[in-house]
Amino acid sequence: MTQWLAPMESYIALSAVMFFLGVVGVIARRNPLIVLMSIELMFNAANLALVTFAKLWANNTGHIFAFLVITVAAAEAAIGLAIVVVAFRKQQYVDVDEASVLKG
Amino acid sequence: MTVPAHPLGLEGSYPLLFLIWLLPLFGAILLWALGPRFKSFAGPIGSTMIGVAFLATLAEWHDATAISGGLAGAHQTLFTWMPGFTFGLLFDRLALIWTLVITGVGFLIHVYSMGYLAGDKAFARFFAYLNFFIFAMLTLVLSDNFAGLLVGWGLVGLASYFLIGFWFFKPTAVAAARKAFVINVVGDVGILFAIVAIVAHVGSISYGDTFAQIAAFSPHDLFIVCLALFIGCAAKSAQVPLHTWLPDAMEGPTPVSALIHAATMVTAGVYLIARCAPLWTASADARELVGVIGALTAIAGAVLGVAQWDIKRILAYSTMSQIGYMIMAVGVGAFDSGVLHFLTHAAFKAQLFLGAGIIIHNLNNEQDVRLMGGLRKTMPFAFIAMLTGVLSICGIPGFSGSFSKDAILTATLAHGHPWLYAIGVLTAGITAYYMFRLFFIVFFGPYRGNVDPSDLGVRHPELAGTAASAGHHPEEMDAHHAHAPAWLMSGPVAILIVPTVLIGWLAFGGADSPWTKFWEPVFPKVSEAGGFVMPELAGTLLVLAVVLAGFAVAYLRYGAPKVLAQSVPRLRTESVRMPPVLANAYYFDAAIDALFVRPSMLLGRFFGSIVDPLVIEGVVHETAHTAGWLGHLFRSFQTGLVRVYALSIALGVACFAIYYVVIGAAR
Amino acid sequence: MIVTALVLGPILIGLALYALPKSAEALARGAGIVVAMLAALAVIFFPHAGDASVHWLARPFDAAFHFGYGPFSYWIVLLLALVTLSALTALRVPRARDFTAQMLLLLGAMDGVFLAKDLFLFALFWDLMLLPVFLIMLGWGVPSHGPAGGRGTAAWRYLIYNLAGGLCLLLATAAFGVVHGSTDVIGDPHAGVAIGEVWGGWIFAGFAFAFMVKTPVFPFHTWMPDTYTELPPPAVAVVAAVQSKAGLYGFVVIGLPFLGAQMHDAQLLMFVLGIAGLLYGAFAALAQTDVKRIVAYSSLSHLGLMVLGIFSFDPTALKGVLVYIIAHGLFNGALFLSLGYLEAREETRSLTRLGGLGAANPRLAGALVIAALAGLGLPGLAGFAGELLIITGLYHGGFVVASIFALIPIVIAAAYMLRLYQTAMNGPQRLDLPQRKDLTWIEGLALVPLVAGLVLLGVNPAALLTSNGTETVSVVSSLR
Amino acid sequence: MWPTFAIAIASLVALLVDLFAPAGPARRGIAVAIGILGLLAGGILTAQQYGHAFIAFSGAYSVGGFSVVFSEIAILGAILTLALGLGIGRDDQVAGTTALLLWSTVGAILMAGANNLMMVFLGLELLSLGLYCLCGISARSSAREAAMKYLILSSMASGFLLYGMALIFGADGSVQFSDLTVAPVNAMLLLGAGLFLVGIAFKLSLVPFHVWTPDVYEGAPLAVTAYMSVVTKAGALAVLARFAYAALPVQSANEILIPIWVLAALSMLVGNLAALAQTDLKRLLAYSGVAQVGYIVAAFAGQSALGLRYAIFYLAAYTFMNLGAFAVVAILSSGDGIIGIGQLAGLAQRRPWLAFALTFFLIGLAGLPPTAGFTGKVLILASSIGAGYAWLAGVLIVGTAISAYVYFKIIRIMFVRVDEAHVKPLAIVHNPLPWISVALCALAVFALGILPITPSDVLPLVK
Repeated sequence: MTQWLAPMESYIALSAVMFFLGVVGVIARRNPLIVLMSIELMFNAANLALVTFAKLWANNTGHIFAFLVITVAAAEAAIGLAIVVVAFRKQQYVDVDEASVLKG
Repeated sequence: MTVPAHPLGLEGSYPLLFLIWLLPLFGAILLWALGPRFKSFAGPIGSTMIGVAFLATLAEWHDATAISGGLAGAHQTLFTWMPGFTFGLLFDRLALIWTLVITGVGFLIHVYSMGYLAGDKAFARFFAYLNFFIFAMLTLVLSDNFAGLLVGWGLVGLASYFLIGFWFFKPTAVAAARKAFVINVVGDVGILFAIVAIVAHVGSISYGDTFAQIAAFSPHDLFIVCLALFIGCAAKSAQVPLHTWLPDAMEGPTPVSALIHAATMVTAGVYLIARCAPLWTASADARELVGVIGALTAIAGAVLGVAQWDIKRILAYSTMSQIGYMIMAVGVGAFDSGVLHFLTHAAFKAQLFLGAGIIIHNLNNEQDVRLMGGLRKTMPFAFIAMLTGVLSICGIPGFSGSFSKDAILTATLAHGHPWLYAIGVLTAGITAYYMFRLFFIVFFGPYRGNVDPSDLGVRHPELAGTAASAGHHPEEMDAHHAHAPAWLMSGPVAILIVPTVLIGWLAFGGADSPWTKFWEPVFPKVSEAGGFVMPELAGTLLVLAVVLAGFAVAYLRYGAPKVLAQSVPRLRTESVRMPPVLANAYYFDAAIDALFVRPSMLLGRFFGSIVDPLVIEGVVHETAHTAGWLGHLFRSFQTGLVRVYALSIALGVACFAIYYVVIGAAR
Repeated sequence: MIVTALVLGPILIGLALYALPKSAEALARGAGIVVAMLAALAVIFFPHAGDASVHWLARPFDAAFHFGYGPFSYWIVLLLALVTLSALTALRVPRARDFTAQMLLLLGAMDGVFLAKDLFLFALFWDLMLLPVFLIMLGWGVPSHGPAGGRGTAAWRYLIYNLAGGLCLLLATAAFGVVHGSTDVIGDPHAGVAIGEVWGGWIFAGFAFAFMVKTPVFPFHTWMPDTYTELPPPAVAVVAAVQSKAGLYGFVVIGLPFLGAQMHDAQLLMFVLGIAGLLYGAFAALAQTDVKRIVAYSSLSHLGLMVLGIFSFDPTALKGVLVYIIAHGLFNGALFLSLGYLEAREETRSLTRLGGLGAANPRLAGALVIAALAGLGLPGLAGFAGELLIITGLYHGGFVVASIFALIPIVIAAAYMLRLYQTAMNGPQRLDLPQRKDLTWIEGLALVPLVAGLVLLGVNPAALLTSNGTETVSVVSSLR
Repeated sequence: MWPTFAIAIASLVALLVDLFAPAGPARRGIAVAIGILGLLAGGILTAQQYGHAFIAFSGAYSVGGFSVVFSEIAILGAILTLALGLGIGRDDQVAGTTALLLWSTVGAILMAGANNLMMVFLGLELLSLGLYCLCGISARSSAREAAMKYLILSSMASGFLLYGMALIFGADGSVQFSDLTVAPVNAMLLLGAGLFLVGIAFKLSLVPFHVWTPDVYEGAPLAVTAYMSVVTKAGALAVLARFAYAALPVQSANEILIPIWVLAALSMLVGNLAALAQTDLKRLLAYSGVAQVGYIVAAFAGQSALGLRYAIFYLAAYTFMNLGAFAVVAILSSGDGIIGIGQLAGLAQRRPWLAFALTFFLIGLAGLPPTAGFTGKVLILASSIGAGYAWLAGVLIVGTAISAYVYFKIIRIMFVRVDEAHVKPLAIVHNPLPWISVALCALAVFALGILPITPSDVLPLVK
């Protein structure tokens, strides 16, 4: 059952691209929600890589790992949204650059 | 003589020696510790110490003159100062002569001081210092090694410092004291270096070992050692160019000038060279050098003596000149005549000073001779005293001075130094001139004490006779003429007249005189090529002629009746016309100041306030500053913007990734 | 046992003093004096107290809590006890409880430095002894007129310089331990280790830097004048008298036996620096107006001479160094204490304002003049013995030029010491100065140990050498 | 596993009891008490594990000497943190915050024992998730800002870590550390290892991944800052140690780790230099923490057995010194007020003992005797010199010199004489716990300084 729909490298390439986009998103976007999404993107890129390799090595460690990551990511998203809400309750529009009191 | 075993295991057993040496120290400590308690008894106590020491010296005469198995005199080991450096006392003929003078003249001057400083607030302190000086001087002459000598050398310097600055509220005295001390330290350093060299070559500091191993020195090294030693002598004995402190030292009380700066301390240089006779005997260069310096000093001092107005400064320069004679003598190798001159000079110069002291004392500390005059009648005793002194110092035959001076001059010639001889003879003439100048101005003509100083050309009337007038601090000298009986001051002078006149006769009879016999076993004979032995009589006559010439000039200029009649204007013109080079003592002080003192201070300021704070601190400070600057730089990186942080993290990751990809590709 | 007590006793008691109420000043002072006196007596009466050693580390190198007397340290520790005793007796300072406590901490820490037989322990106390000085300067510092200026700055400079040195010492110690495998080596005649060429240079550099800063050797001296000026008199007496010897001590007990080759390589450099300091300090002292700065710079000059003595590798010179270390400690302590009396009375340290005090304060003048004379090396006092021996050693070791250079400062010393003494004490009385009464007998008594030591040592310096001299020499002969 | 269970249960109990607890300070006390008890229980249970290797989750988790030490340090940190401010936040928040704190501690313990990548990730996230929330527990808006920054940056770092793990798994086919040692060394493995190290370096806040540290430390409540400065680092160090010593292919371990030594060197320098310019005490301690971790990591250099022991020793020393300093600050600053070093002026006159305590901890951090900091530093110097990394030792000395400047600036401010009038009095917190913890820390710092006991049989149990 080790036939691939597409060559294995393409999966890895896709995950790499996703990961890179995630990083760029964190750096480039000012809306904290989108920043959180970008982080999710990084995680999922990792997930994709994990399952790909799981198939490559024909063991299920990767799948287990992926599920673990999904769970953790969910928790992280929940807390993240909460914190963003608390942090930006006062402002009418949200922008991470607003949060720059602590510096130096 | 058999040396009895000493209970302490010391070689030799001379309790009297300890007495001579330590009694003055005891007196000094006693008087310093609880001097004020003694009030006017401080004087008698201090004097007694010295008097006893003198008697003890006489009692030790036999041991000192004894010759036992090559070792001359009494040798008393004390203790080991350092591994290899043992201290001890050596009481031989040389030490004996000096000890006699130190304690004898010292005693007289102690007595004299009781009268001179009667009523001074610091009466006890003065005698403490005097006793301390005697102790230091005895340490110097009794030590059996160079280190001990240097200790005494330094301590007499200290004592002289204290006594010059005895009236320490007088800025002039303070400055003079410091000058004297610093210049003397230069001398100490010279001797220190000599010791260092001797230890390195001989491995011991004792005279005996050193003289026994003169062979260990190369001629060059030997000369260096002698030179180093002579630097010490020059500083202590006021030889050119280290003489400038002596005239200033006259700021001290007159008894001090008499004891320290005429009779004893300043002759330490003569003692040292006589003590190191073997070294000088072995080094012709050293003899040449010392002889020349001595002659130069003799004539330079005499010439300056001509130009002085302060009675004590005149005597000071004459002292300098006379010591020049001695140094010249021991320099050329005529050690015994040098020592003889020391002996006679100690007598007549002490007497001159003490006589001058009586005058100064009675004139309320006036020291400017121009403000004296005609004292022959008012102070007949001082007149007699001074007269004998003057005759003796001028070398009038029959007076002791003439014996020693002639001995020196003939010896100089005999050792083949005709030029030095010439200088010596010339100096004798000048000496006669300025001494009689002093004599006439002070004792003849009208009394000028009530003349307006400016009419006499006294530059700074307010400073006239500054030497002791400041001693008249109302509270300091409250009862200056406090009823000290007159004999306290006149007695010692009277006693001194005896040696002043007679002591020279020891040397009567030239080669087989008792004096020569006395020194036979001590001093090695120096035989020089080209020596010319002049018959004694001829030498005496020649010198006498020159002396009389000097006297004649002095008489015509100061002593003749019609001259005396108009002494005031004459003195005025002389003061005004005084050639500046003489008035400023050849500018020695100015030169030293410009060459050493000022540059040192400038250098010090440069170091202290430029190099330290700006250069060295500058470097350190810059480093610290840079660190702080970096801190603020990093601080400025912390913009507080999340996205910037994220970016920096990403960049870090990029660097990581590159590194790992590279090393990954490498395999 | 005794040696351990010498180190820990003062420290513990010092800390305990803080438990007293602030107001118990007299009690605290008394306790301090008693402790110092006991220390002195212990050193005097138990000169043969054995080593005390407890194993400490096995890895990464062997180390032990190892205290004991050495050829140099015995006398230095005695000196330390005496000077501390005098300092505590002599002067009163505000907040005496805290001050006495700090002084005791300093005493203990410095005892530790000199008694440590283990390099690691040595380094520990080396750094430890910085703190009391730093805190004393912060808490009791007197503002100086120097380039450093106001309070704290000098403390700062002192700390940064010496800590830099201390850290290098630490690094060198660790390296030494790793290379040699054990740091329990000081004063051990059998541990004739020679560190290999690879590490030796670096290790020596580390040690040397630390020692040169602490001594201080020109040009690392700039912390010293300000420190000595700002420290309160009792503290400066101790610091100037003893702490400055730690560097020299290090060169002797660590440099000579273990890094002999490197010492030889550094000889020329050290001679240059030593002579530079010798002259630099003397001339700088000549031009100062702050009395404490004069003495500070004079120390620089004297310490330069000792550096020459050590690096001449000549036994005689080394004996001289020992004598001079003690002598310098004694007269520096006496000088700074007398100047402390002066400052406490006249409320100024500037020679431009002082003058004519001798008339009203003969005893103060006497104290100052004795200290000053010892400082200018008056023959017959201890300083002279040291100078004579060192210069003899220099000449004997073939360094004639250096020995001639070494003579110059003696003359200059006479000039600045007399300038110091005469300007303050002689001359006409100045009525613009506060008129206080002369030294009390207790103040005078405080100086007695120091002065007595100066005279005794001057008359019989052999006392120092016959008891330990052999070892002192063997230290050197191990590398000749 | 029992320690973690004990602590987890304690957190649940704290929450449950809180439902019935009376309002007011009592409520606070109860929650903290339960938390501390749970932690103590965990600590004791952990201590019992010392010496016996014990594997759980099919090799994912192994306890024994090595992890025990780190776990104990983490637990200790948690206890002291609770003691510091008597819980975190308002009375009605304390139960929740305590629970979160306990969970984070569990995360740290899991990291300490983690033996495969999955467990590392799990523990790390467990640790972080709690902290995200804790950072925000304060009335100050800066706290919320800190929380958000920490959330974003930390998650990003986790992303790198995770992707690195994925690559490693891809290269090796296993997530067990033990299997990694025999893995084929190829570009993918190296890249994965690199990204993994980035994640760890972020948690250790090594330069340049330290950027979040000062802001978060300054913004977060005092207790949380203290907690982060110790526990997070303990967990991350455990992982790094395990990774460096037991997970890397032996032949290429050195070149893989070189960047970490470079980061360590950078941290020592940059951390101390940046601390020079700080005026806020917490922020200053944050930077100094950056440097301190640099020292610890330097001990790993050359992966010598001694190095690991000395790293652990210094970590313990650092824990006590740092928490001690924080405890003093907590006493001085009522609640979690920001405290500038200027406010310490004249402390020696008003509060000598506090001043001495703070001085003691600071000289410890500066590496002066008689403290564990001094001994630890010498040990680290010796090990890195012995391992052939003399240059790291040199950098360490330079860094220390700079840091002395930093710490003594504070000491100087405390001890310079000031007249009482000019200093505005500090509100002093009067509950006993912080005082006790100050005393305990001081004692420990001194004792460790005199007797540097290092766990002897650690290394075998790493593997």
